[in-house]
Amino acid sequence: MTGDAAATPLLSCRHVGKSFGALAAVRDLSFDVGAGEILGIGGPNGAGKTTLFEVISGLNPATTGTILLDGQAITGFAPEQICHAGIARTFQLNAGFDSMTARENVLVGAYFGQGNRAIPTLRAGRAAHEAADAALDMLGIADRADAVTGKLPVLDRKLLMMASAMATKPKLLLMDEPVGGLTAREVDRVMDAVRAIKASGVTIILIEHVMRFLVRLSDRIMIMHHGEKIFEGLPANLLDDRTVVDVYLGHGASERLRSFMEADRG
Amino acid sequence: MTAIRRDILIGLVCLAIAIALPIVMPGRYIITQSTLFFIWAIVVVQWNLVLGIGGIFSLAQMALFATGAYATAMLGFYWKVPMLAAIPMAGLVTVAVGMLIGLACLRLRGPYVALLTLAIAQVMYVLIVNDTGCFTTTGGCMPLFGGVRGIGQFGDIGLRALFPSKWYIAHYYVGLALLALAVAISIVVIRGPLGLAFRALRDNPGYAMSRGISRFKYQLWIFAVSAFFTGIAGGFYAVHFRVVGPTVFSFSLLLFLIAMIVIGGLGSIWGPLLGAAVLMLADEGMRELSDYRNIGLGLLLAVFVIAWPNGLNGWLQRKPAR
Amino acid sequence: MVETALEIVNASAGYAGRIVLDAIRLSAKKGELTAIVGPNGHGKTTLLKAISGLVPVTSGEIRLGGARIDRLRPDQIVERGVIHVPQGDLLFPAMTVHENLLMGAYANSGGLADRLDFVFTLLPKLKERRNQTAGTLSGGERRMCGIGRGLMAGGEVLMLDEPSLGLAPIVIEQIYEVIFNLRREGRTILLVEENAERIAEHADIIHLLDNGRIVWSGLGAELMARPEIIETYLGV
Amino acid sequence: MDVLIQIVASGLTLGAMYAVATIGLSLVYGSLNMLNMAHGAILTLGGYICYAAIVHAGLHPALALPGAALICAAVGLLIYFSAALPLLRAENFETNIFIATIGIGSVIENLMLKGFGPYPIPQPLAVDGQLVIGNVHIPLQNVFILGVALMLMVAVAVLLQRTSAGRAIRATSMNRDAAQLMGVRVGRVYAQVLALSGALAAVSGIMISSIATLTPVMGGDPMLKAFIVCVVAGLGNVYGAVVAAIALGLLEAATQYVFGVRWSFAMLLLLVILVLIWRPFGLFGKQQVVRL
Repeated sequence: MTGDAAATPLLSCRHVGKSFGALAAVRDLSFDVGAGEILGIGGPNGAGKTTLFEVISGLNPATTGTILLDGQAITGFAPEQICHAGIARTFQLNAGFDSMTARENVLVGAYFGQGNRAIPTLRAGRAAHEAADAALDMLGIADRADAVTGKLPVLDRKLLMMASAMATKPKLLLMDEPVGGLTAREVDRVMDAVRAIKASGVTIILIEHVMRFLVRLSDRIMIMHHGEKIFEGLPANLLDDRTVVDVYLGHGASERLRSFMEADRG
Repeated sequence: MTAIRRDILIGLVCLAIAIALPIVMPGRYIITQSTLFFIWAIVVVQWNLVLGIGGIFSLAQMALFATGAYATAMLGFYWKVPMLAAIPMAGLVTVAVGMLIGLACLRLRGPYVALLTLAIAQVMYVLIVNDTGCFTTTGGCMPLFGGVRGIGQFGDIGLRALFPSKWYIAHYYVGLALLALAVAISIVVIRGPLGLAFRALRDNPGYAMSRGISRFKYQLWIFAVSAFFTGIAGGFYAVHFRVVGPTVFSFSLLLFLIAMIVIGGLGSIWGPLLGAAVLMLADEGMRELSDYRNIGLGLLLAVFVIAWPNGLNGWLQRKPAR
Repeated sequence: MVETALEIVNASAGYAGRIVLDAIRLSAKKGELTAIVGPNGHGKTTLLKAISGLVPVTSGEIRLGGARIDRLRPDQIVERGVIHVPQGDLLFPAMTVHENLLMGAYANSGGLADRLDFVFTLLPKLKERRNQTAGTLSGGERRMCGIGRGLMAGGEVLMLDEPSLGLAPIVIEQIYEVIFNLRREGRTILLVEENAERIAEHADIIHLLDNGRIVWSGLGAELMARPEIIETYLGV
Repeated sequence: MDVLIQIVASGLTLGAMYAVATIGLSLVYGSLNMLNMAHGAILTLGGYICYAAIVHAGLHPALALPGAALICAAVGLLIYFSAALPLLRAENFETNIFIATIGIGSVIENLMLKGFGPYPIPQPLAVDGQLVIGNVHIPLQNVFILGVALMLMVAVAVLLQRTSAGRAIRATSMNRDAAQLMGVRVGRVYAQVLALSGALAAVSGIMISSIATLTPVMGGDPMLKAFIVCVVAGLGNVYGAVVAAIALGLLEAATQYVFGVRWSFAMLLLLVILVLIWRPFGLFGKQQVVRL
């Protein structure tokens, strides 16, 4: 499943750019993601990674370029249309509907996320409830279903965000720093969750600072800097790239990452 | 599900009491005041959907009420449409007007919505009052919208003819039925998926949209639903009083109704109803002090928002639970 | 023995019933660079906000030169000389660089000209841009302006919240050069940073903050020699 | 040509009065996110106090005007301490303060109704005489209003741009937390802004009543227009508000001449709706909260 994508990539970004006034947050970025793949995106803060997600998920439309999902243009779609087209997203900040229970959070995704509803029904219906419960089960937080979201600990909130994304039955999941602020043990838990999501056939793009997490999970890695792509390739080739080492990782971090990756392999 | 069952139970108990009232207390004054209460209650229950649930800071609700009333009167006066058909038609006219207002202001942020809707209502008022040209001269000069004096003689729903001495009791039950329907709709909206969508939008708009909720579409929906019932209430108001004038636009009426919602509890199912009842009773009590009515009303409104922002409903909810 | 400037004694703080800081105890010595490191979302920013009065301290004490400041308003704390340069700089975007710097001296406008000179000497870029609106500066310039604005207040203690956040590595180096220079001049600095490696060499002491508690304190070299701590708390 | 001079003269007078009424509203919204619905009532109050000071207390008009401004500034302070301050500590400030000030405005308005009765009273503060340009006679009163308004606008601009207190007001409106970290006592800034807004409202109330008449409900119309001006300019944008106020004043004078008085308000509103559909954050407003 690694390397070259299939004939039509699931997601294809062509010369995508986003500027805020004079500041270009993303410049002329092109890349593909094949079905079933995990693409990891790294880079310093402010490199345009989150902005790229905002652009793809429609919250902040692109200023230039085209985005294709399954060969269909989705550029300029509203966030809800992007969601209905099959792209779900998690957020860097632990977003949640804080006044609702965990189950209601996921129900929102299950009921509104799977397709456009011209007229909302009087009740959510069994199908939506079942999809919500299934998503909670998948992320292993079914026992938290009745807890109020605002009071959940950080890890559960992150998992809940993934569950509500999965409840929309996406083809592609965008994850923005899924392990930011977690301890090592919690990171492992999220890693298992990501693998389970991949196993269910969902394609994933993830942004992460924690390189250990990124190299372990990603089939391919893209490094962004100043809104541009400075590297795209297999994790194994990352440390051989001069630009990445010089501009992003620095030598100390590169060495530690190399020993970590060797230990992982051996 | 328990919340819905509780709401239905409360609703049925209230309904039973209201049905029995004319039998226990058949006095004409009480019955007609109760009918007026039903009309205002419909308006505040539906306004609450827009304001408290939809989070749309619209002050156009009285303009919509007026639209319903005027549409009913004009359909009867100019085209001789029977009132039983005119009222639902007026409801649809109100939906159309409501959608226009909605399209103009729903993309704006909260305070902009409030100002724009207030201005729209004001302009409708000014245009009606300042119009002095004669549109028709049958039975004297009358402007298109009736001008300052308003429109009368547009027909009746027939209950006055059917029950010549007890027609006001019949109107009471019509008002009650309409209110019951309005409350039922409000329960369905608040407890159903629409309510879920609006809670999500309030908690975190960006997140809600990326989970597939179209803010604009659902806001327009709730605006339309609420406009329909408010228009119907306006139509019933017209036939009940047999005249429609520009007083329905008055600021003190707007103040009176918004105070009902705030004092009862914005965003709750029973709060606005409670608020309407309390304020109608208080108004009754202050009848002698009518000079001070608006001072008291304004003071009440300010004090409640500052000291008890969740209204009477919030105060009641806090007592038993937690 | 170096004199203590800022002292935090068993201070707890939080928002709306959620405790973010749990009985924190640490101190910043005069003329030293005290660093606080730890994962995101574990209370580093809240600690600085609690010191500067933006987040109420629920129990414990914060002292400046021995006098309690934890019950004071933010403006009173600034007046006593605790200057907080917030995360993401929070400039006044529609004001010019010059006006932003003047705002920095709002609470303490004595010797304004000298301080302006000092800031312009330290950060010459700001002098070039002094009449430009702050909203139009680049990321690095904004951060410089934020630090310059903090320096305009004079003050006893300078608190910097992740000054490297969102910057390109090369710019981060420049920013830290400025900070380390200030340390050499004898400023008391309390610095929050996610990346321990960047400050390990220059910090006089490092505190590791995790889940609202100080879990480790020591020298930078000691921390760098403890890969298990780095892996558990700080990632790679 | 004469018509044009007439329209420009009365339009500028209208615009100047709206601008003075609007600056206060806009400052308050800019720094506190507060739509002060009692503004119209304060404006009326200023008119009545000036009237009462001259007619009943026999004060010289030169004292009555600043006196009224001072009292209305105190009313602004009162609103800050009784409503804004407690509400700032709770959630939904923007909605709650809106409703609370509707209530407060109604109280003030009805107190005036009680005290002065519902009938129109002429404002004694008036300047006699006329200015003649060509064939057009412009009352000196209008010239006087224009002068006072210009003076006030310059004073406010100098205050905001050149003084430390003004910078603190602007800083607070741009970023409350950052302003606090500079040592700005934001509570004091809020109080100052509300007091200033009250004083400006009083002056505009006196101006408006001097060319029309005093009634307890006279404040509603200029307040709504001031709001429209704010909305067109972008809420909280003070300088944009001044420009928009004068433009709307001219427009109103022109529509009154061309279509008649009763259409002017509807025309204004139509314009606002079009502006808001075209630019939902106003002409000079920005989507991100960059104000002033």
